[in-house]
Amino acid sequence: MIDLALQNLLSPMVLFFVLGLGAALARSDLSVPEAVAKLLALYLLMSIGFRGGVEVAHHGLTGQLVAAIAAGVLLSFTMPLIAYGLLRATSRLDPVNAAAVAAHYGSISAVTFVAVTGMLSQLAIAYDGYMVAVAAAMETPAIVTALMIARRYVKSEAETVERGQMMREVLFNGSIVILLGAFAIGAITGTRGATLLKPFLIDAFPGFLCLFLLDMGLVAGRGLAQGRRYLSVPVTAFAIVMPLIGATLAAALAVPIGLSPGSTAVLITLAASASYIAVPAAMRLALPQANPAIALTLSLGVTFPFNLVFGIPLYIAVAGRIAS
Amino acid sequence: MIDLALQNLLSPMVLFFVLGLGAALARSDLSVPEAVAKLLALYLLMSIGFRGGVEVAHHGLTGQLVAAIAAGVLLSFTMPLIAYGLLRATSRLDPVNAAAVAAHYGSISAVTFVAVTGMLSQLAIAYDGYMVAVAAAMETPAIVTALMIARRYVKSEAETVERGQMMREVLFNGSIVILLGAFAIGAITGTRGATLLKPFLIDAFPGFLCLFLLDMGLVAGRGLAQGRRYLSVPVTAFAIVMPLIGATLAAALAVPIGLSPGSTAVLITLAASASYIAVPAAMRLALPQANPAIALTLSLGVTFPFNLVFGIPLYIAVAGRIAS
Amino acid sequence: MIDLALQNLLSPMVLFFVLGLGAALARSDLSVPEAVAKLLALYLLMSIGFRGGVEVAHHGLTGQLVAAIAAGVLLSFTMPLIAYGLLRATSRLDPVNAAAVAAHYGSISAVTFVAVTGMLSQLAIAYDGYMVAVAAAMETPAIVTALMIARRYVKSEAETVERGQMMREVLFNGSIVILLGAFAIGAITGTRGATLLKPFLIDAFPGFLCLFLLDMGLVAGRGLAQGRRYLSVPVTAFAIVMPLIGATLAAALAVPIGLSPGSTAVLITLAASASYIAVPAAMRLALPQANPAIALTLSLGVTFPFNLVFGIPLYIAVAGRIAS
Amino acid sequence: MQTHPKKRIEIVTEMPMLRRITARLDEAGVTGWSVVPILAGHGQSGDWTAEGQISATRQMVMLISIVDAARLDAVLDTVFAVVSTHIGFVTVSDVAVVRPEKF
Amino acid sequence: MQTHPKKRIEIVTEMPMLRRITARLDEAGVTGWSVVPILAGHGQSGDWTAEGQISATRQMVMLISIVDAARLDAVLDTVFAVVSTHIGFVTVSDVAVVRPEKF
Amino acid sequence: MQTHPKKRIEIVTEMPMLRRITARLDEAGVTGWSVVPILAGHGQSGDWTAEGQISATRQMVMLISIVDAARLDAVLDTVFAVVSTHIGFVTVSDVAVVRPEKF
Ligand SMILES: Nc1ncnc2c1ncn2[C@@H]1O[C@H](COP(=O)(O)O)[C@@H](O)[C@H]1O
Ligand SMILES: Nc1ncnc2c1ncn2[C@@H]1O[C@H](COP(=O)(O)O)[C@@H](O)[C@H]1O
Ligand SMILES: Nc1ncnc2c1ncn2[C@@H]1O[C@H](COP(=O)(O)O)[C@@H](O)[C@H]1O
Ligand code: NA
Ligand code: NA
Ligand code: NA
Repeated sequence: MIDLALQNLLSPMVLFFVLGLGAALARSDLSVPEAVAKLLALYLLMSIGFRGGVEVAHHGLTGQLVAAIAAGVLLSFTMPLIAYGLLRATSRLDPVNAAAVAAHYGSISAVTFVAVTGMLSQLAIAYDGYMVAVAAAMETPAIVTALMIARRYVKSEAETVERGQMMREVLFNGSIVILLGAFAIGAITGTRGATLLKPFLIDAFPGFLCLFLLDMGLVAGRGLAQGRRYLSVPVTAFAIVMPLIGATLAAALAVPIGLSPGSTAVLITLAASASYIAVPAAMRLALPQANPAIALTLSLGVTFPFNLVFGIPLYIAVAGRIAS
Repeated sequence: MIDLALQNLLSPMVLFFVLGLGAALARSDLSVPEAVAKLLALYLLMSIGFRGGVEVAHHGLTGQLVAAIAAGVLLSFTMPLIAYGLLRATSRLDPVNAAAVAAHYGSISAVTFVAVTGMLSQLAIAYDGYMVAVAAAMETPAIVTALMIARRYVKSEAETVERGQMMREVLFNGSIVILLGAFAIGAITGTRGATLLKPFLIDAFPGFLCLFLLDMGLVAGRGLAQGRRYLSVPVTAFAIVMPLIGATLAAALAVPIGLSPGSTAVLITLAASASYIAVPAAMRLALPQANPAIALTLSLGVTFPFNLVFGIPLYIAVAGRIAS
Repeated sequence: MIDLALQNLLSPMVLFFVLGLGAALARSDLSVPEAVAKLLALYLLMSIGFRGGVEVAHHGLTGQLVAAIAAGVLLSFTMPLIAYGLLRATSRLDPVNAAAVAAHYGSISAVTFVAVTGMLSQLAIAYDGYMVAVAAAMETPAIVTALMIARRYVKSEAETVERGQMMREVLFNGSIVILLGAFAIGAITGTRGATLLKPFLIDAFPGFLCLFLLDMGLVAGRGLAQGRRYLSVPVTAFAIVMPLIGATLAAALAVPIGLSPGSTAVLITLAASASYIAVPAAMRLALPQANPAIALTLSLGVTFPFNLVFGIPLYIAVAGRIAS
Repeated sequence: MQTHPKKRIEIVTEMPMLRRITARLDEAGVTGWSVVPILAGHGQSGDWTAEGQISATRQMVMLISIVDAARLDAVLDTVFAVVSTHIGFVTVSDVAVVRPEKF
Repeated sequence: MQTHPKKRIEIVTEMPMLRRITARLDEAGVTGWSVVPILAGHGQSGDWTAEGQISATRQMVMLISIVDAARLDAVLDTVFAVVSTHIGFVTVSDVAVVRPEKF
Repeated sequence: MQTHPKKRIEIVTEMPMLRRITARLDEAGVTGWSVVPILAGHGQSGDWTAEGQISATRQMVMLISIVDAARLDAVLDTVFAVVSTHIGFVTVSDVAVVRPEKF
């Protein structure tokens, strides 16, 4: 396990993230244009989705898929309750901000999903292609729970205005559409498609991932520099403890389902991750009173680096032990 | 032929286009940044041009080149007359708008050219490298014809102001320059250049094409949503019938020239395609009275999807039968 | 040597640069979006830095490294004095503008560094990985010398305001950070990292370089069109003679150090190059009275094309003769 | 050249709100609007920059609409109702136009 | 700080027209202009967005030029002659500047 | 809807100067500012365009800040001290806002 941690720490991905983080903290003008960052995210989600689909075309869908999705949805619905309780008990965050942060931690981070699959490929550990669908299914439920919590304190915009419209926007948000769309295309075109797209979508993946993590390091570094004031001790502790709680719950669900080591590692990582794209945008619409900087600083500034450097190798090691 | 149609329908390229189209119609926020779209277009034209040049370096230029260019120029000069007549006879478009649309259908679409070459590579059907030059030669003549038609109805800007300047802008428009420039570079550097640039310019092509078609799907979908009001029955029918007319004329010219099946398919597709880059910009300068949304909705919203999904496999199948 | 020059002239890189230059001079609207240009630069520096690091991980650091860095720093400190003297003696540039131009020619051009490594790879001539560190070390000293010269004539901003801050900004400028950061990551991850990133960072390099040089050609062409008025005969002559002086000095230092032919060619090219990123920005902060268009027109419009087309093959040929 | 007075409304708002606000503008009968990008900013909720962002959450845009003075109050009312609970603000200034019938 | 009144001309126009209009501005003797991007918009000719576009046809930009009041009419005349037949519009507003000799 | 008069400061400046100027704005106590990109421009120092540029040297941006009239002079003084020696300029205009306490 220490081997794994070290190998992870010294992987190009983690090192490029650290480079970006360091550059931002040193106030270097190194930067990745917004359009390029969006290209990188698009590419990575397209690649992961597509490869998942190809894998499913090859191995077929198992009954485990349904169980894994159910487990993911259950986690996403319940984790915000735990997160909210924890935040209210330990920190000074008011109910609305606590609910908004809880939504982020109940949902999942596509960025972290990309990172764990990169790490698994590097270690040549297989995971089931349908985990792409599990990831997509875990994005939304946490938002519902969080809004139910917040409803007791504020008349959320999503009630006064069009709640349905907001939910539709979350369901059709770009990252889900490209992830599931590429998954479907991979499943339809199978090996034929994979051969055609291999040089671009598969071989170049680690390189794109390094560039993307450099950018995430820069953004996280800038976020930390500007969001310092939100990082009280209890709130920062939450951003590390909550992933571990989510990871434990996911592990407990993965074993009875009988997921493979790779898929178990993915499910654990998803539960341990905090949303950075879909939930923040939904919160701006539904809970505008919440300060977006708090959740973003925690999610990308604390939890993502923690997961990238320590969490993911830990989750992979644990999954290797507990999974069949 | 049904095989070909099915294989086309289930190709990753067409599926990514459909994904984009669906996402736009579902009003997803999935989007490709403008700078990225321009990179993709630049890459694809550079790749096609370069490969055409390398092919010419290898097989040399045949006398057919001159005949093929002459056929292309003839098509581009005459098709706007047919298109204009058809539109005026069947639809309610006024003369100026009809002339503008006719210019689009007389000229060619670089985007469709990219798509047909992608499809041919996938089917391992060879086409002559010099078709790149034919495509470039077909872009401009249609503009001249359309302006001559429109002159009877409006004092076109291009007369009052600098007609020469506009023509120069069309001739040196970015997509022609990169296409012919890369063609020349491919012809000069030959196999040496091809070996060097293979991983980027050749192997990655299908991946870039998928990303590009995803974007074209998004843009077409948005265009359809906003341009619905222009899609009267006769005008929509025109956008499907005119390509078939163009295709027939091109087929009739390709046979006596003795073009190979692949080159015949390319010439037919060029004739059947409607401009989306060069002509629209020229029309804004020369015929500002024409509504740009009409031609763009037809060209990218109707004709391009029609060609991508049904037209191109049809043209390839026909070319396979009629060509020597 | 004539062979080398011809092979260089007909390399895809040079031809794409010429294409861009021609397109800009013909006032084509061909253009590379700013975000894409920045991606290309980021990629190229990341690739060169990383490969340098991997090479060092493989062959280890030699004592020559220290000597090579010392030579580079010495060149960067002294070349501005020569450049300034030359400009004042032959041209009508006032002291402040002459000092600003001198800073550009004393420092190095990352863009030219990228070009020489591309050429060397194509010729299969090895150079030492640590030349990346030499390049980084040569960027800053010239700025110090130039500011010392200018101090006699103007109260430079850098004195009244925060000189330290400006120096920090130069040291941590994006291109140095990514170059040295990727170098360190290459050195740490070695062969393991190289295998992982090969398809993206190494195989695709020539393709990215062609696209980048197309863009540099466009920018240089536009710069020439707009900066013509600064190109008096003496000033233009300076932009060709000064590189040759720098090259000669570098050659004289490379031989006693015992650098390999490849590394000698790199050191000569660095000395012969004129900054296009780091120094211009620093001059805007420290010597705002200097007209930025003069140095940029000379650096990218005259010296870079000269080096790309004639200089680099000359430097490589000379290095092959004089180096051990 | 004869010009006519109109009002220029400038709305600085969060990207996720854009669709909702433009829908309100359309309802309020403005004849047109344009969206101008913002690269970075500073305000009561801190600093932000678009650089390297893949999420639109912390990103602002500037909506500009030229309207007739007669319609100003209606537009401000409907827009302000949405903007007020969110990050952002609205300014109004005087401009002159050549073709008054366009606005 | 002492300021001096000038005019701010804002021209919203189609991308393909940009070169022609700036050429006119130069002829009319303005001392400078700046081009600001527009991401999306709505008007009589419908909605448009720059997103994913490879063609500049349906794309608008905003030209801004600070000019002296004495030159305003000449500038408006020459610019409006081109803009009037095209999609777009021109607005004028009052601004104050610190260095009047620059404009 | 009741509105209140404020001042709109627009600073067109070189990209490398951006950090220095925003630092001055913060010191001068403005409550916020926004940075708008410029794509291309023309002035006494010639033409420039951001297209294809990897260096920020010849690139301009537009800083916009809404400030209270009472603070205008202090802001202009501190900003102009930096801008005056550089390429660029400052304009001031009148705007009306709905929430005066924000500025
Ligand atoms: N006074 C101001 N002038 C210009 N832009 C502002 C101003 N105040 C706020 N902004 C913009 O609006 C964003 C959000 O402001 P705030 O809600 O105050 O945090 C800032 O980051 C700026 O982009
Ligand atoms: N009243 C307006 N305020 C701001 N921008 C406008 C206005 N009207 C038109 N525009 C812009 O100009 C473009 C073309 O307008 P139109 O010619 O009315 O279709 C629109 O898409 C907007 O970007
Ligand atoms: N009168 C003006 N109106 C608008 N922008 C201007 C004006 N003068 C200068 N600029 C902008 O400021 C840049 C530098 O101006 P200058 O210092 O005059 O060369 C120009 O390239 C334009 O982007
Ligand atoms: Na989670
Ligand atoms: Na056609
Ligand atoms: Na040098």
